[in-house]
Amino acid sequence: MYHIYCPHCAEYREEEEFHAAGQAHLPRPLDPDSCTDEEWGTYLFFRKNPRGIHHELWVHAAGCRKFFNMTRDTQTYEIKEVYKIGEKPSIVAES
Amino acid sequence: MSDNTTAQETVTPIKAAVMDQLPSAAIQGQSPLHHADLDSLAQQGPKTGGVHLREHKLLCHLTLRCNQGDEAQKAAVERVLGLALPLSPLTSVEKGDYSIRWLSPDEWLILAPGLEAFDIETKFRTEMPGHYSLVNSSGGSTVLELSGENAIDVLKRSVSVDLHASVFPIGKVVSTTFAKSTAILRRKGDHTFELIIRRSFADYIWLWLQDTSREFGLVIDA
Amino acid sequence: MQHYSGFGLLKHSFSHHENWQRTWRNPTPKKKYDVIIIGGGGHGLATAYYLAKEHGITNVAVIEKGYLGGGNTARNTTIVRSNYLWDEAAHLYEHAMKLWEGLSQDLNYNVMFSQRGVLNLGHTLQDMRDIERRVNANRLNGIDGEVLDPQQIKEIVPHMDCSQNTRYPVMGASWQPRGGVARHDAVAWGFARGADSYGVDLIQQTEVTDLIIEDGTITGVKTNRYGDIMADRVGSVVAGNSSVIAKMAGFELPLESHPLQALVSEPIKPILDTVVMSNHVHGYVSQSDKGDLVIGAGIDGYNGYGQRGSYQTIEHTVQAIVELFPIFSRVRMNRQWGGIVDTCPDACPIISKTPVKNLFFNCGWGTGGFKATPGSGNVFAASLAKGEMHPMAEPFSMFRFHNGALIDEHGAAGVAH
Amino acid sequence: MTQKNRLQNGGRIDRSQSLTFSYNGKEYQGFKGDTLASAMLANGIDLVGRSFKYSRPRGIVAAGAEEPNAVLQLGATEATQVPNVRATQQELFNGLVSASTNGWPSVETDIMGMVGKLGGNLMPPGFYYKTFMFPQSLWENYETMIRKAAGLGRSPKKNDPDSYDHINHHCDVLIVGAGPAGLAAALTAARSGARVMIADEQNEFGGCLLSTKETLDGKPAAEWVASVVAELSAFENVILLPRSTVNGYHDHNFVTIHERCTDHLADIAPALQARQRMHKVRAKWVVLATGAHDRPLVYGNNDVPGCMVASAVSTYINRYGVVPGNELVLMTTNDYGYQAALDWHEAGRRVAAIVDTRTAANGSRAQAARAKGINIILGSAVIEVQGGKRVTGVSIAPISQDGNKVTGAIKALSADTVASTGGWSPVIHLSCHTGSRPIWNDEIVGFLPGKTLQKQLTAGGINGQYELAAALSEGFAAGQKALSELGLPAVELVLPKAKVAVQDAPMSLFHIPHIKPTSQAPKQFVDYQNDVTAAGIELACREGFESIEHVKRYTAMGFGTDQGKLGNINGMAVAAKILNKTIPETGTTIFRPNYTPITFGAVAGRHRGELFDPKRYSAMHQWHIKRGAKFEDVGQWKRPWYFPQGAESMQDALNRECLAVRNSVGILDASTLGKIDIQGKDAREFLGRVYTNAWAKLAVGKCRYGLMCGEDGMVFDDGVTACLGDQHFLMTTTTGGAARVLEWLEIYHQTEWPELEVYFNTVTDHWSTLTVTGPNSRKLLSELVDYDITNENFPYMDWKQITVAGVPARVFRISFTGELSFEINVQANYGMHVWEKLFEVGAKYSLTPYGTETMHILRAEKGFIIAGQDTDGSVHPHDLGMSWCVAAKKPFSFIGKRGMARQDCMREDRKQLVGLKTKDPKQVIPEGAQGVFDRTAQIPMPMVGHVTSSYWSENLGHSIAMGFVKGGLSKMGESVFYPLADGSVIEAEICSPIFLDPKGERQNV
Repeated sequence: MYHIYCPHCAEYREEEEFHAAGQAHLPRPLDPDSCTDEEWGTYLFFRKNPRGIHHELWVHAAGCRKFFNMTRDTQTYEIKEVYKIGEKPSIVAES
Repeated sequence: MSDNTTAQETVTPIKAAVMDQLPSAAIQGQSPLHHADLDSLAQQGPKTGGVHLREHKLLCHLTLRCNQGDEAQKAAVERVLGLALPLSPLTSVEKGDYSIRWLSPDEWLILAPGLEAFDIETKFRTEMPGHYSLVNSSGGSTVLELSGENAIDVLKRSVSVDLHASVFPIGKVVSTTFAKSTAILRRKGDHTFELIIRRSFADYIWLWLQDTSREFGLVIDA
Repeated sequence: MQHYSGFGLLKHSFSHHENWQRTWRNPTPKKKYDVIIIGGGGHGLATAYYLAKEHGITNVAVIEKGYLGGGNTARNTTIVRSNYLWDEAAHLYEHAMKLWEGLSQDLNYNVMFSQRGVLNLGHTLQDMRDIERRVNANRLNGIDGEVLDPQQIKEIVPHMDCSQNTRYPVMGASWQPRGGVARHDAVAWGFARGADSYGVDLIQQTEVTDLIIEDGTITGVKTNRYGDIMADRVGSVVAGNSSVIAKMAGFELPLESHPLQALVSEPIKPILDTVVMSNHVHGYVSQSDKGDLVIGAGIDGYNGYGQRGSYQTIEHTVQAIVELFPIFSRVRMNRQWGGIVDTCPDACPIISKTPVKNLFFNCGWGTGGFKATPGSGNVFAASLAKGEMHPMAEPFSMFRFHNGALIDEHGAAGVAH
Repeated sequence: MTQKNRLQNGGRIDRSQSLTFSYNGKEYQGFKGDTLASAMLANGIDLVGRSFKYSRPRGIVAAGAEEPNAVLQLGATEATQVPNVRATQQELFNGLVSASTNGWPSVETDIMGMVGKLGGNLMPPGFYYKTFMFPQSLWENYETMIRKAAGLGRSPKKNDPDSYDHINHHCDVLIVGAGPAGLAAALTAARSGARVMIADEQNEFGGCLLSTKETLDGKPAAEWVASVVAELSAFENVILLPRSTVNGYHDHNFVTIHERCTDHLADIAPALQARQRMHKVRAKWVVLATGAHDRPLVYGNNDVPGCMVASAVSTYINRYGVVPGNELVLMTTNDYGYQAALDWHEAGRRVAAIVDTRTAANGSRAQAARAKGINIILGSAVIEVQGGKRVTGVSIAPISQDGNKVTGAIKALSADTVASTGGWSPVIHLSCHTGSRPIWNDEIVGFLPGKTLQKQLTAGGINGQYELAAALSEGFAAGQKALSELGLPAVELVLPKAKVAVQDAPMSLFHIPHIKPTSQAPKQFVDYQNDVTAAGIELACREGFESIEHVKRYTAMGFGTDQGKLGNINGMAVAAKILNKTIPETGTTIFRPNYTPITFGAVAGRHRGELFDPKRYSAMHQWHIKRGAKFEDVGQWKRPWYFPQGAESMQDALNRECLAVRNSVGILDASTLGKIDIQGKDAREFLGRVYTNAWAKLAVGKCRYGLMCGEDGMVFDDGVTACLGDQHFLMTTTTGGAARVLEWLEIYHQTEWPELEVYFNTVTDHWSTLTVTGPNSRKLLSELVDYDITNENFPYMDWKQITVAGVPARVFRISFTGELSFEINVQANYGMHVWEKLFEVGAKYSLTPYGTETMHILRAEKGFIIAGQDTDGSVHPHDLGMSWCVAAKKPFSFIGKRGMARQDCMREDRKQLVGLKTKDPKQVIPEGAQGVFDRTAQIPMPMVGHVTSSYWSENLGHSIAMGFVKGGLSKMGESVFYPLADGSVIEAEICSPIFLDPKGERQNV
């Protein structure tokens, strides 16, 4: 069970207060109407789903209700960092 | 009222609808735990036990959303409430019957005497500049006070946050899961905690508190 | 292949069981195969078996990074049913069900397929509408099933709490008598033994480290133990690791890999003779022939390749089981574990060509993989043999996520299985 | 009944407190401080069960969590039955009732035993897979037999009378195991002021020190234990948990501890007390001081009662004052083993021989044995034992030093007890739980904890440090290490002095050779509980199951309730030998939670029955109960479903409620609808982006219905939103969708459009919503309001702030029934007051309360959809015939617009929602029925869509339904057929879903 540091509440809380909301840094296309079906389908469904370093969106649902980003190793479950919406990760997968 | 609504059709529409939601004192409100009849439990129930429970009902609950970086807004809050907005996470301020709890970087919960909601809201609407929201949630929640030497034992069975005095000092406030519901939890004393719970979950939490405190003995305080 | 039978056992008992043949060889791979299957789980081994048996393609290698059947095949709760809502899924799973029904004899390996029936409970009015909808669809698709009321359920599961005093009383259930459970390891071993007997090379403890792709066409794979192995066609059947293989091929999939946890009780005497599943209270349970209660529930919400999940998921699952079966409160939980399930947005699999020529993917089974094993292998084998997708696989193309032709089984598979 | 194996004195039992217990119906005596196992041994009980496959007689082998055989059924009543209790871990209490689990008719005379003897040879590992296949039809019968034979104890058939508790903890250091290492670590951390927890599975702290004769500072070790426990108990920040098993070690140093609070008192917990408690601990650092298990050797007939692990013999003698036999043969590969023989000798019973597999033994303990004149046979092993229900003798033979063959003549010795040890296996289970793979170590001949990401330290036996002095100093070091990591001050700790024994190197030996090949030798058991033999493992390997995981799965080794604590390493050794590999080459054995099994009740805790999930109530709930409402579960809410009167049937009640609304006036508690307060200058813009229809021009004082879609264009929620102020809106959502919609708004605001100035807050619980509807609703309401509510002054789709029954209210003139309606919103504290007032004045209009079912019927008569019932995540607004609710021209590409324009969403033949009128007006199509165009088609029949909503309409005098039909919107007037389960077919005509008042005049008066 994860122990997650909420960057807004500035302390660790138990996983039960949070839930994951999928891959981070997936901006909505600015002009959806000009997207092809393939482009839109890719935005909707296709994901990196990496084994290893992953950037994902979490929300402190039972706490401050704020969304934030997390860099996490999906193999070891190690949380490398959390950072606020709009910020960039400092740890990225080498590939 | 009718003038108010006809006014709505005129050129300068009001930004937000402020409403005095309270009837005359002749009409008695019913708190979320009305059906539990805590008052008679307080009279007939046990007088000693490790856990004491008291409901502070029918208070004024206001949820304020604004920009903690906006000096003008912070000043306005102080003018209205005589209290400075607590800016550091998980803190609260209290003066007399007025208190403010930090809920998130742009959200605070204000508690005040039950009859003052409309006055405070009106003051805010005249004093507060810029982008903000103020929502009356008085009917949606109630305040429970848990005290006694075993209060913390009941809480350790209900919430997963660390309640040790070294990390949960008096005045600290957290929004967290409470059993399978949620609550806003604040420490008021070494052995005294305050729970703010949602109306629709009140009966569940009441059952839960009875169950978890059974082994310590539950005393209802009037 | 040495024939298995009770008589064989007797015969071998006189020679102290010293002369049993190997179940499969342990070959060194050739330089080139007609077909390479990446992944030696149930689906991959079934694919190899049917390639050889039904299409005469025996120059096949199955490359497994661990040991055969060591992934989700070894980690699931072995439920088999075919009562899916939408035609495409129902036909695929029913195709699998028909193969299950003769599998032990076909493989001459007892996979202990036990058609003890599967109950899907309903606890709300909407549950019951969905159940009626699904059972009606099943009936018109030729799949067995009926809707039961609490009294009828009680007769099948006398020890379940069907009273009105529970938080979410049981209002009814769908019942598929032909559903049941099977011995998961035996399925992998049976297919492996069968494939091996046709000459398929099963290469264990060998990881595919990259794909060899020349101008958009795959020609082989790189491995950590045997270097490059070439092939005309490659099928990826690696479940939770599909996105990793896809990355090697240079594309993404509409998949997310989640931990799916399961647990077993200590072995107890027979107490539960069928499979009980509840989407609403979120848990399902059956009793293995060894006597363990085999229990599972929903996936963990985050992506995970760690083959373990979070404790609160176990907690909620056990609460659901104790709610349905208060008598199990004093029974003890022995072990828990986790698998890696690759979930699709529409809770249906991907059996598909890919942007890379001659590279085929079979993945996205989410929590519904085990029950489909023979059917999945069967249609994937046909597709690999012809280079064209089997008609039953057509609707499961990965490109449905572009044009929007999804097959939304969430209603039918909201909870694991 | 005398306790023939009980010593006159010694041990930690209280001879003044005699306890009575029963085993298989017979009464026995034991003492306070006994385990059930020690009491059984004291009474000379050899037989504790029959093995499940070969049905061989089995006795107690060990003294703790590793015991594979003594697995009993406990419980005096049906409701308090507990299956599979390990007798070695169950404290004895007065009146304890126990029974063995297998064996028929009894464990003593067991018919299956014969089958086992005869049929055993027919049941090699994997035999199921090779048979029971023919004829196919008989499998079910075979399976019934197999199932009967399997399983150990039985589940109770009555509900558990006990309660279970959960408690959360946070600490600086959690120490697992209160042996010498653990106690030293705890004391170190505690003295520095750290928040410390220490848990141990046994009833008292001390670990191995409870069963040893060793001394510390020249005093009995137990005295040091007592002093440490006393000091620890005095610290405010220290929590001591005896009888508490750390069963699971999870990610980020989350640890679960299973405490057995009352299992030692009775089989039902005393009043007000929880039977068991789960401690859920988040520890900054974890110190594993879990010690090691003695590993028995694998030899012929090593399962005959009387065969034990060596350290267990010492434990029974020293801790319980019980000598489990008269004549001992000890077989050992190491110096530690000698202790059992020394203790046995000291207890005054005969040691027939110490059989040491090594050619020389000159360590301190060996010397001590020689000094006592004990017969030591070197370079030899016990290759097989004789006996049925108890050991009667042993065969000893010299063996080669590679341990692979017998090299000389067999010597027979008489004995009733054989203790064996192949050395210690560190208890590394917990360190494996988070995925860390253990590492083989040749020196200690065992696995050590591997690398881990957890903040984990290890000390003592788990590290292969078996000497007392070493364990103590490692515990101290672990404590200091934790302190420095935590930034806490280091402390002084004077460790007590322990004797240091001179050690000879142990021999690496697991499987004792026999003169016959393994396949023909007497059964040599590796995993007792699952009847896995060395021959079975060799067979598995020969058959190609070469990975240790394959071997385990094929033979079931390690899958028992003991999870192979004694057997796994021996099994790996047997496999390694036949595969010519080293043990690590066969793989590592990964342990998963639980360390030992824990009850489901404990895991569930208090979250059962009425606390399984919250029941959410509205402010008028008590009224609904008094009025005899039947309730429907909607999400967590309990909503009135309908209000039956007297003996009225459900349909009669619904007919009455429906007529009342259409003909006079009814009232619905709509408080459960989600309500979201939206403020800010961009609120309007935001609504335009998340709803499919237009919001730019909605005036203050007006309401509008909106549809919400996902980015895929599929409908997921709907509701009415009112414009309260130019920058202030109140959004309503479905009851089930409230939380999801709020999070939906937040995620878009926080991650996509933070520049928009808008705030969202839930007010669902703040407002009570009372829907008064029907032709008489205005008459009724006007008696209670301070405002002219005529149509002119308060038109349809307006809202007004007025007072109702003296309570300020926001009243919305919106209608979900198609009738003249007023939705009254008042602060929930006053909901009940207004509700009751409405009934006071409503009597003359026979105001009728109605529930969700009548609401569903009334809206269906009007063709209004219910998101979740008439939608399923795969339909977009056009499928619902609601294109009128999609403003394609909005400047911003609202959520869902692009999705619903994908190729597949534009198909002509998509399933579309239409009305359905049955040819026979009295027939009601069952909801969920699947339609076909060709009723004569063969199965599989091409289905064209299902019925989503279907009711009897008393108002219309015929049935009404809505459902999906392929291309339905362009098939008005055509027929669809619904073949039902009973073989009948219902024919229905495709029509508009609006069955009543198509022009919408009734709601607009």
